[in-house]
Amino acid sequence: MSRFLKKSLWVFHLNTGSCNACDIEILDVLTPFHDAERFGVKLVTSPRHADVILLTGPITLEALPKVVNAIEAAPRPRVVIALGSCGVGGGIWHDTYSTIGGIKGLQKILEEKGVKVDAFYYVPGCPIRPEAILYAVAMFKGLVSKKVKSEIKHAE
Amino acid sequence: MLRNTSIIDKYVKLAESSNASLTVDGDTIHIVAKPEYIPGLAGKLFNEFKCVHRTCVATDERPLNGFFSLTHLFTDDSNGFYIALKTYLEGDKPRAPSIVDQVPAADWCEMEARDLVGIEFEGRSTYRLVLPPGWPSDVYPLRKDFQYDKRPSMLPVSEKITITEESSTVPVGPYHPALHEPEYFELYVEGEKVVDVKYRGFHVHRGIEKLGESRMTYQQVNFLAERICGICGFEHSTCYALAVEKAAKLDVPERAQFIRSIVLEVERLHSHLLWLGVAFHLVGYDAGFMHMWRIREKVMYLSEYLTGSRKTYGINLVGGVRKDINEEKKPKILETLDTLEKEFKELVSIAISVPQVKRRLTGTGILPREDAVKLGVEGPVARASGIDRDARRDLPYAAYKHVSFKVPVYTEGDNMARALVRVDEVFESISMIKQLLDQIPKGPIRLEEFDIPPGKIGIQVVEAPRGGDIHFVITGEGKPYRWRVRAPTYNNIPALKVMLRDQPLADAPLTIASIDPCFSCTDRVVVVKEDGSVLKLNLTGGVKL
Amino acid sequence: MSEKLKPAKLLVIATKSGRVTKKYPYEEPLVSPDFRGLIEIDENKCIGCGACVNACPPNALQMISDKETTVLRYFIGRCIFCWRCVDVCPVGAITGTRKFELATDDASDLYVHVVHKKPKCETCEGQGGTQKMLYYVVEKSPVTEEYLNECPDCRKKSFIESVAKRRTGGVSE
Amino acid sequence: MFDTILVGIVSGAMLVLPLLLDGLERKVKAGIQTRIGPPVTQTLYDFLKLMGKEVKPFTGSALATYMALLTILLQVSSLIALNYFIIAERNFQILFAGLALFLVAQASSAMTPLLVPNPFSQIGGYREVVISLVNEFTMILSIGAISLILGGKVASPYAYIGLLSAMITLFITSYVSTGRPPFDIAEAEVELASGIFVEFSGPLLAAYVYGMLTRRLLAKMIPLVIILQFLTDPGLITPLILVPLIVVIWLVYGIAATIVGRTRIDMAPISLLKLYIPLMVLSITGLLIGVYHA
Repeated sequence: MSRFLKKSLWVFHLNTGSCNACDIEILDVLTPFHDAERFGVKLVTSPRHADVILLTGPITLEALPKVVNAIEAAPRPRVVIALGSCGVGGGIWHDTYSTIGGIKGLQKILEEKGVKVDAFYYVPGCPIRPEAILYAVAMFKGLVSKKVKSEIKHAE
Repeated sequence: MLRNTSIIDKYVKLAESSNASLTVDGDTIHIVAKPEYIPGLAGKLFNEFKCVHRTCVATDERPLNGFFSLTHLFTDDSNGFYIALKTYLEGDKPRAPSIVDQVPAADWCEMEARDLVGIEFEGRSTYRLVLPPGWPSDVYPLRKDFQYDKRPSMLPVSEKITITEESSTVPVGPYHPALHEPEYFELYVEGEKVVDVKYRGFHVHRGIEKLGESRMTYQQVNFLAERICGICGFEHSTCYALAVEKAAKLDVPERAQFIRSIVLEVERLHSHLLWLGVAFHLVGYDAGFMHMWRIREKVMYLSEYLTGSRKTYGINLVGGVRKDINEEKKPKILETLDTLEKEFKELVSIAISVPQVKRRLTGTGILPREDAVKLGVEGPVARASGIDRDARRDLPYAAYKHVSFKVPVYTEGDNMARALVRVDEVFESISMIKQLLDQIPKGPIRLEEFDIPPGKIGIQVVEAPRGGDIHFVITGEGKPYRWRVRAPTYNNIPALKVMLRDQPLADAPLTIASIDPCFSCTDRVVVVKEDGSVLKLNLTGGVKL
Repeated sequence: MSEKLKPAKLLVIATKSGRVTKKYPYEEPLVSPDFRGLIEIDENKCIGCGACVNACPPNALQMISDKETTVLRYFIGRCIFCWRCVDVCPVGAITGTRKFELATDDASDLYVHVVHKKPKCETCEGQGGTQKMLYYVVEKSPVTEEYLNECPDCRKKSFIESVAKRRTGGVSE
Repeated sequence: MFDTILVGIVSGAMLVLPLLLDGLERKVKAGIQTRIGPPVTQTLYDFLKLMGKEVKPFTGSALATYMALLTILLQVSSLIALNYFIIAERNFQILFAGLALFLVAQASSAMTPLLVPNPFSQIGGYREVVISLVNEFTMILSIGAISLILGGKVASPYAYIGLLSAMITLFITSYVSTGRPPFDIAEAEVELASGIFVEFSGPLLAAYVYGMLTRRLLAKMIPLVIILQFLTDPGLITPLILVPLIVVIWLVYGIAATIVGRTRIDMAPISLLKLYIPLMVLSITGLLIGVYHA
């Protein structure tokens, strides 16, 4: 990834059928209290300009073809951040008939179609706090380290 | 509240005229008639009795009584009645008469019934309204024999939308900066004047109603209802809880109703401030957007302080609430509301004075009063076009009977009127929260022991920031047998065709946003291609104006 | 003229409120004390009863059992932080925290496994529930020792046999 | 010989100026919106990052690249011509050559979006053409009026009124040609999904954005040079005075841009002409009455 991608992150918001709580928090990140622009984050309106794709929602079947087109339209190097419990794990409707249950299903489809994505990030939350997005951006820029670790506990 | 019988006699005479049975249960009148009488009855209810057609519900009641049932829900706002006009249809391929000629607003809910439950409607143009492309045509998800997590084998992965040549087409969506939701409006323009609007595909159909009937229990459906829409989620979960409590006749402690009303009004504050900020952003006035959302951040902190989460509050359960508003929280709430009111008044007066904002909002996206009545639009869109209707006052629920408030009504029906309605409603909500906080009684906040008898019907309308959304619940064993949700944006979208016609293109995103569309509310239905050819819903065809 | 210059009043508001940005992550974020964040499962208290699995709307908490062990798997990615599990846990093993910084670049970080051993059943080698739940039940309800190490089916069979024996004077079918 | 080297150095330094000034403007805008805002070098980082990105080809992308590079070439040469006029020799052919190069660069940058097959880009391009039609002619008219008034002998006070209105028009046209709100309707980010930029990506986008920012620099530099040259003692304008003045004007324009919204294509020409026609009438009458040529 080019060194300057860490300094200037152009973000494209891809709503694949989300309930809007995460989308409003994405807008909230740009507003004065959280101000993502101080990290060089700018919300852009066309996938052509995007470096980071903020994917919210459980990817409904109707939105699937357009999601794949949008990700394909972003120039390389491109990063996809799955936001919220719908994006990361499919949320409450992870197994209904009209969604493919979050980013895992999309990763398989992207591989089949040969659409290469340089990095995937996951930010759980329902909805994700604006600070959680800032934490993911800070992690991508290398300012903070990961706080979540997979644990295996044995009950005695 | 004693219902005076003169009103009920009017309905009784109506029912006898077409030998239908009528039962009154609380504030709900159930009329069961034969299918052939339905159009006549619906026409009388809509035109003579001036009832509002809210939606229609198709249910697969074969496990119960071997029939399909189709229920049209009306509300008589002036007298505070719910009217459920029900009819039974037998056979696996049920046929029902359409009421679109009498009630144009019933167009989309009939098409949803056709696709999800498979009821054929005679006497109208039918098109596929639900289900994503590539869905087999004879599989109906809301039938009881359909397994809720069976996905179609072939996933449509990419499709090119052919842009027709007659007049140049401007695709607005599915990923357009003005709509932060995947919606697809194809605007046919001559120069920069919008000639025709084609609306295709709500992409947020997540199969919520099927999920509510299969995997979820009564208490879990609350959390599902809250996530129908990320902006007015609490309205949906309150509406669901009230509908189930009405069906099971539970008397919820008064303090819980007060807490529900307070959080409902906090959510209205955050939703209206959000919309005003986005409207300023769409007109290019970004400083207004930033300042409006700076003010809104206090409301988000307030809702987190009251309920534990910024947006999906999660304090609503059937039978009450989970989290109490104790005494030492009151000063903080009142102080936040005062600073909010002062700053909001100041900012709105400045923003309205900006020449571009004033010129671009007034006179654009006009919805005349007759179209508004005919299409049955909801909430601020209706109140801006001169219809004085507000479910909080007409069909009081939760603790709204203890509160006095003014319903703002404007008559111009343009974007500025819709903005001013929302501005006035913010001030009303602030005064309402203060009144509720003064009168909140002591006592428990939740019913501990209760049981929900199966087979009961509960209908409830709650006034969301965008309009009245209605929940219809038939109770079942441990989980709802049928749960139907209709959100306000559902009726406001057809009104967009009237508003967008002959408008400059630059205002299209502003007008689309002016109905404050919440597609995730509306999106339990999907408009879809019919075997390849993109169906053209031209202005006259789709909705009879 | 003052109407024309009114938009400039925005500068007055801006200077009055100054820059309100919270320099997160270097400054403490604006989180209220009641915020519902990540939950933590205390493996010593957890008895693997599955009450939380039934109450969890998005199936983030799931029970996976194989030959010897039953694993309570908590997938943080799908959790909606409603804390219903905190309400329904009979032994109070699940506590809520205010953590929300859960970003990660590797999906396997989002899984927490609580492994429970299954009780061995002499007669039919089948297993039901978890060891700790068995001890918990025994503490709470007076059941004689002999039924202790049998799986629910054999326990039912042997219980019916003992009742039949007592009633019919020892005739076993 | 020494002058040409100086011109080269000053022009080279001025090439980086638009990026830094745009960063400064974003910082001031953030201040008005009560937030911290990006570092001043943010636009520079954006530019360098875009250089490292892949270009997504579209039909006509080769021609669009050529047009974008042509625009930058014209603007740089206009910059060099202006610098040469200031530093080396004050001969008016070079000044008006610089002005002509700037106007041609404006035309070529207005043409580029029309080549892109995307409907948003087309509409953005048409809007750009409409605005620059109204705006460029008024700029030329006002420059002509100023030079004619100052060229001849001043007979009566009307000349000064004419001069004043011509100068005001010049500044307003320079504001409008920088494409800032309320006249950023070509790039109307929310309505047309960033209209003219929508299909460009990577280095091509960097080139086109750089062309836009250099146009903002030139649009401020030209009025300053003309007014300082005619009004004050010719020796006054040196780069040391010019650059701070440009920075001040850039910030004033930036603040003005944040407190207004965006106009609409059918309102913009009308409101502009309502402004320009009286001012131009005033300046031309001032020219005819107040000045006579020997």
